[in-house]
Amino acid sequence: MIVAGVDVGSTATKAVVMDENLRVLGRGLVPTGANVTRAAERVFAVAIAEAGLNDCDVSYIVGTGYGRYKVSFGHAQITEISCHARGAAFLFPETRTIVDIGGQDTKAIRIAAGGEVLDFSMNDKCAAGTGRFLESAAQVMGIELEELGPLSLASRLPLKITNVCTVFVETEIMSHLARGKKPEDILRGVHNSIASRTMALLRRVGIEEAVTFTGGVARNGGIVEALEERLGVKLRLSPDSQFIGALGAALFALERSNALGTQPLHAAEQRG
Amino acid sequence: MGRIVAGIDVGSRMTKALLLEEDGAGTGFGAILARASTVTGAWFARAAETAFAQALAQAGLAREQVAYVVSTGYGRTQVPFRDLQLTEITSHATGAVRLFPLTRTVLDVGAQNARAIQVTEEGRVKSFRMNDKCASGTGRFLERVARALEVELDEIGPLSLRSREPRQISSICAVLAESEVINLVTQDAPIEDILRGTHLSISERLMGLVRQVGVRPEVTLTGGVTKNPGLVKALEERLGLPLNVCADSEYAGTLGAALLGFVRLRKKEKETAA
Amino acid sequence: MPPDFRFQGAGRHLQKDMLGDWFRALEGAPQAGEPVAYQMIGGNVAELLRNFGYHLVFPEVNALQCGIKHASADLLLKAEDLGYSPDVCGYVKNDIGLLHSGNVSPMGKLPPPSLLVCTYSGCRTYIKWFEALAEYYQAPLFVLDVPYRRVSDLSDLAKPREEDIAYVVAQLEELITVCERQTGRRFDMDRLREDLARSQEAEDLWAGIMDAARHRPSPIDAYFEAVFFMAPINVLRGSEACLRYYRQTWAEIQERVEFGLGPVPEERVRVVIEGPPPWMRFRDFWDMFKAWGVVAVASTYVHVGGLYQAGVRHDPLRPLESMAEVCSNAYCNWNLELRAELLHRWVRDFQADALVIHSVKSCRSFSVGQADTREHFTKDLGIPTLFVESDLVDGRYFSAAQIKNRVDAFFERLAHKKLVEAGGAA
Amino acid sequence: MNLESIVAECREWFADPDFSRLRGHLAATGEHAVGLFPVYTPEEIVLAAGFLPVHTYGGGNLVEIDHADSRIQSFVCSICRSTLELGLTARLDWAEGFVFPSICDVARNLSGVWTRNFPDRFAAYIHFPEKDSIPAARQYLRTEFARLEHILERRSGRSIRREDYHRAFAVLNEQRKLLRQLYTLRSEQPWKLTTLELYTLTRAGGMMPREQHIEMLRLALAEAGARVGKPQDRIRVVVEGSFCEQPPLDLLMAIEDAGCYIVDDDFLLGQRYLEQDVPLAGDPLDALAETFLEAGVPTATYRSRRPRGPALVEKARAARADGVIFCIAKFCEPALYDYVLLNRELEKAGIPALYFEFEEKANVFDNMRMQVESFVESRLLFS
Ligand SMILES: Nc1ncnc2c1ncn2[C@@H]1O[C@H](COP(=O)(O)OP(=O)(O)O)[C@@H](O)[C@H]1O
Ligand SMILES: Nc1ncnc2c1ncn2[C@@H]1O[C@H](COP(=O)(O)OP(=O)(O)O)[C@@H](O)[C@H]1O
Ligand code: SF4
Ligand code: SF4
Ligand code: SF4
Repeated sequence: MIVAGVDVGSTATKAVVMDENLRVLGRGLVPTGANVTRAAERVFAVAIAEAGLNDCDVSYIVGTGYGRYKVSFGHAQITEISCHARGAAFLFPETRTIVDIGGQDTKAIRIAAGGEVLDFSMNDKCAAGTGRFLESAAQVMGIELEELGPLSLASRLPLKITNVCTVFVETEIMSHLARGKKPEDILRGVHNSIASRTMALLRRVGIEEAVTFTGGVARNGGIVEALEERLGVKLRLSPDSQFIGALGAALFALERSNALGTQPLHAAEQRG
Repeated sequence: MGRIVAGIDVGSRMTKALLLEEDGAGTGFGAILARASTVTGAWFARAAETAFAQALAQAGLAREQVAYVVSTGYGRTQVPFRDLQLTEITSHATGAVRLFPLTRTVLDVGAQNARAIQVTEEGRVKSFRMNDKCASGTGRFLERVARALEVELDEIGPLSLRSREPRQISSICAVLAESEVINLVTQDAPIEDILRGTHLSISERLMGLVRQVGVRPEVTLTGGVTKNPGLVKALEERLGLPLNVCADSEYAGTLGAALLGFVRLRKKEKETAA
Repeated sequence: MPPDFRFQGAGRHLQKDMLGDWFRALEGAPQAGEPVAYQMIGGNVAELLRNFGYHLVFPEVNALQCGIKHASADLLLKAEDLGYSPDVCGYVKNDIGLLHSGNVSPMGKLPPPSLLVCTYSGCRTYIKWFEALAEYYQAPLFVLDVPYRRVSDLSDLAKPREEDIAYVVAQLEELITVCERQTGRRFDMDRLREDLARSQEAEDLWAGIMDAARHRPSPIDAYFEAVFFMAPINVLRGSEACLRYYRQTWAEIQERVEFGLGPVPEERVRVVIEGPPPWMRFRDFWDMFKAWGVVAVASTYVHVGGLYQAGVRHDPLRPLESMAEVCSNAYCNWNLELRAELLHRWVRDFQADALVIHSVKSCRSFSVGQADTREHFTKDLGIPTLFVESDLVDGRYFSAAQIKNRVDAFFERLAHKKLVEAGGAA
Repeated sequence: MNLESIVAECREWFADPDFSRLRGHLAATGEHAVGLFPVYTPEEIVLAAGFLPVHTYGGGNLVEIDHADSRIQSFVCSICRSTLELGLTARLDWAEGFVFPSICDVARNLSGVWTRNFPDRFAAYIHFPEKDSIPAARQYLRTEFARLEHILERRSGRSIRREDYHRAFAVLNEQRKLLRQLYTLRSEQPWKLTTLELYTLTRAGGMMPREQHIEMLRLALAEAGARVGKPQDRIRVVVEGSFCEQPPLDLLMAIEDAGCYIVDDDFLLGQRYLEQDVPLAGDPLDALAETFLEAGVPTATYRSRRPRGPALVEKARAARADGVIFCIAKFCEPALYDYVLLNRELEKAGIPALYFEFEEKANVFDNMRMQVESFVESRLLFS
């Protein structure tokens, strides 16, 4: 049996196609853009193509993410909270706390063993401390997203960024640049500032080990390091961090379609 | 010719300079000799220098002919040639009252900051509130939406006035509003309706600020957004009151700074005379 | 063919009439030259004030009504214009806003007070609120100072300390003198006893109605529905009409039990709910729970006036003492230890699957400590707990998407667990 | 010792979230301490019981909130959260127990959070009568005090005698007298004693052994009185609204640096709550209850016979203040309500006022400084 999870995020739309043996057969990632329904369709097409399958091979699809109700071909919708929890608990069963930083929102989720959501908090309505904040910084400084993290890690004397608002920070960055401050020191300051905001969210739910980092921003090594510094623990990280929501959705799809859910679904057992 | 005082308002986006001349009797204040503005950029001191030089050139004056320089605004502490610095609250209030003597409430909206100020009948600052941490409800919000829609800043106001069915923007965030605006564009919403919605939603936010100090007529708007008729209209509708706006409203801060420069100058002279 | 129900819906009409009568009388009070007393719901002393012919106004009820009728938003802004911070209780701002816009509540025009009686048994905010009213109306303010309930002995939750009761009784006696002086009427002990006897009976019925939630499926939603049952016991207590209302409602509930009727078509999850409702989005909020087949089998909010379901009663044989006991046992006058114990007992006795905490920004009296209580329930007691935040009247704090996310994520998981457990058993 | 070193010494006592000075003292003397939440906690009884009464005022901007955020919602004042954080991170484990006053809904409920989280320490809650007009109120407060007495006695294993009370009253009366003198000095010659210095001197007195503090105060008074200096062109202000959660020290400095002399304030009221001495005659608890009800400073968290509006106007006039700065802890509900009524009263009296909110954990004050500057400008430039 083949199932799929489609995660329609505010910035990027992701899909994972999986079989009943919990093997990921295909994945897709496209920018969400303005037409959400289209994005969902496209990403699904990408993922099944990668899996070498057809639409009709997929028996159950779960939509998640802020645009989950726009996944017109989905069989069920599940919140991204549950899906990130499910996906993180699958990859790292010891996970108790999840940080998810996406394009426009940041979430902290505390879970029990097995992925049950105990609490979460999220910042919405404000671009401070989100992926968007980083994109803005990259734009002002004229560098690529991928370079942000590595560059920030080269800093020796991080600057303190005093504003939190993305708009104010742009001005602040410009005036630092004008004063001849090193880009890496500014960037490190920016990364530190996001990490502090994220910590505040994490504290709101209470931090318990192990902590798993999900979402697109987990690809940014600068944030990873800044967060680890503050947490004092290593973060669980997957190269597929951006797909964890979609992965969780696919896992739910599998359990639903089996309507069994009795099989313990853990990566560890899959590997063993 | 009377003495000349310069007011320099280093804003987060625009730096403005103005030269004011004392009238013959030495009691009131004479004419505005020059006004100049330049983009602030990252170097406050340089922007102040540029604006000041432009104003001097315009009036055909030399620097030595200026008796006193007062700086105000976001970068006021970084104007090396100032004699006095004042906060933008004080200077905008004073400037607004000078432009419109019956002013009781001043709303100053700049690029990053918005301030609501209540003034007394004598033109003193009575109380005020300002946004501090968030750029929702500021000029920058408009700038970003203009950019997202690829419309020039000075066109957004007039365009918005053509709207018939405003499309409200639900996001309060200047940054996240961009994606919302783009979304609306793909839903084929007319640009003027989106712009009108944007202006209305900013006005809403500004009203929250004004309410905190209390609305007392007359209400005077100052700052760069006075060049935007769309915002003026939207604000007037929300307020239910007409707003005082004139060509010099953008220079209210510099004017106020210069006026208070005279006050200070005279006080100092009196002290040395005594 | 569905049976012909005799009682369903009758209570609602009755209540509407009763409240209508109450407000008509209120509107007429100034002209009739009759005195008016303002009071809080928490620990109110309605019977005592009626003894002197006072008409009663409850500012909290007006705020609540504005919330439900979507009239709060402008009133809150009005109060903020006057200098009240966005961060203070929305009920207060709603009321102050109302005051400054002619004082016409959705139920009718409110007469000015002759006397302000502030029972300090819900929150400290009550006092600040009444101080503002006193300043505005220049009316005399009587604070009935009710000590916060603490406990050393959990065997009888509703039993205050003797000193507390003595102190409140002394103040009730003082209040009697104040009323006598203001109205020129003599205090009538016999009448008080009669009223208290009716109160007692109504309280018995009310407690019985709430306890009916023990049935499966529960015949009532002890939160979303019960908030509409609670008006008479708080504002018309002691009257004949109040008693009639609860007799009627009792019959209604009996009928539901008989026919297996419940508030949702299929009861899937039973919860205990702590905290006040978001009045301005009441329907939306309820719908989020209904969608998952959730029924509240007990709730704390309906006991802000007095914890009759926990055994507190007015008693004609001990008039002032029993009144003091009721004052002390308004839910918000209980400390956290008592509150947590009560919640725990309810979860157990009503066989609830989970605890739901709705934390409102307005009300520190409810909300400070709720997150700690959540910690206690999930960690120490192993009871799943949903925590959502918004407000009672301030729509700006109701983020529908956020709350729905939270509710869905929680019940999604509970439902999934049940599904998995059922699958495992099969 | 000169004034600077006295102040530096005092600062060490409280500007340390680990309470090292206090711990050192307790270890060296074998004394035990009891924590007091602001504002109205009767330190007299604690001292008489042989404990060191320690006023705690949250964590300021020195503590990272790691645990308390998940227990206390974001719309609650910071002092509540940081105090809980200190507790949860074992930084208050020097305290045998804590005393919570009935100042607000937050403090009421915090006492319950405390009980649950620290079961081996006592959490005493004191209900202050909201009326001072009837004998029953005095009687009730006496009972509350007696209950605290009982808790303390049980904890220490010895009963409090009359002489213990009288000694405690005398010491604290003396301490408060000296603090009043310092306040008078600052009000009359503010250039001789900065608010930061006065604040530091006062605050340490809520923690250290009282006799030691009294000695330091005497020295400080003499030193400050002897300072030379001349008044600057500043305005005189009364700061109001920070009676419980305390403003960051840098904020106090910013207010003065922006061109003000703070000539009266309501900081640290817990230690300066009584305006009169507690009499040494008669039954000690009667005397104490009587003084609390009769001579307590009116604030937003306690109804007293004296209406607060006129009291503030009187205070501003007595201090010859040019204006009042409301410096209110964000989310402090009682203070926020009071502001409306107080401001109206000031308006009637023609006293200008400035309003802003702070959070104890803040460390950037540019904006507030800017506001104070504007306030100062509007007074200085136009006169
Ligand atoms: N290669 C990369 N390096 C660093 N950051 C990245 C990279 N790719 C994406 N991101 C970050 O991830 C964010 C999008 O994350 P995602 O979880 O997909 O968001 P959402 O689900 O909200 O759409 C972008 O805003 C960006 O900051
Ligand atoms: N030509 C224009 N037409 C319309 N709006 C303008 C124009 N120029 C500036 N603005 C508005 O004024 C704002 C800048 O105002 P200003 O008072 O100069 O800011 P600041 O003092 O903070 O630099 C801009 O963000 C923009 O919204
Ligand atoms: S404008 Fe700035 S502070 Fe305001 S919501 Fe957006 S990012 Fe946040
Ligand atoms: S604080 Fe709570 S109990 Fe008090 S008035 Fe407000 S809502 Fe009611
Ligand atoms: S700061 Fe205000 S709200 Fe907070 S505990 Fe103190 S008095 Fe209560």
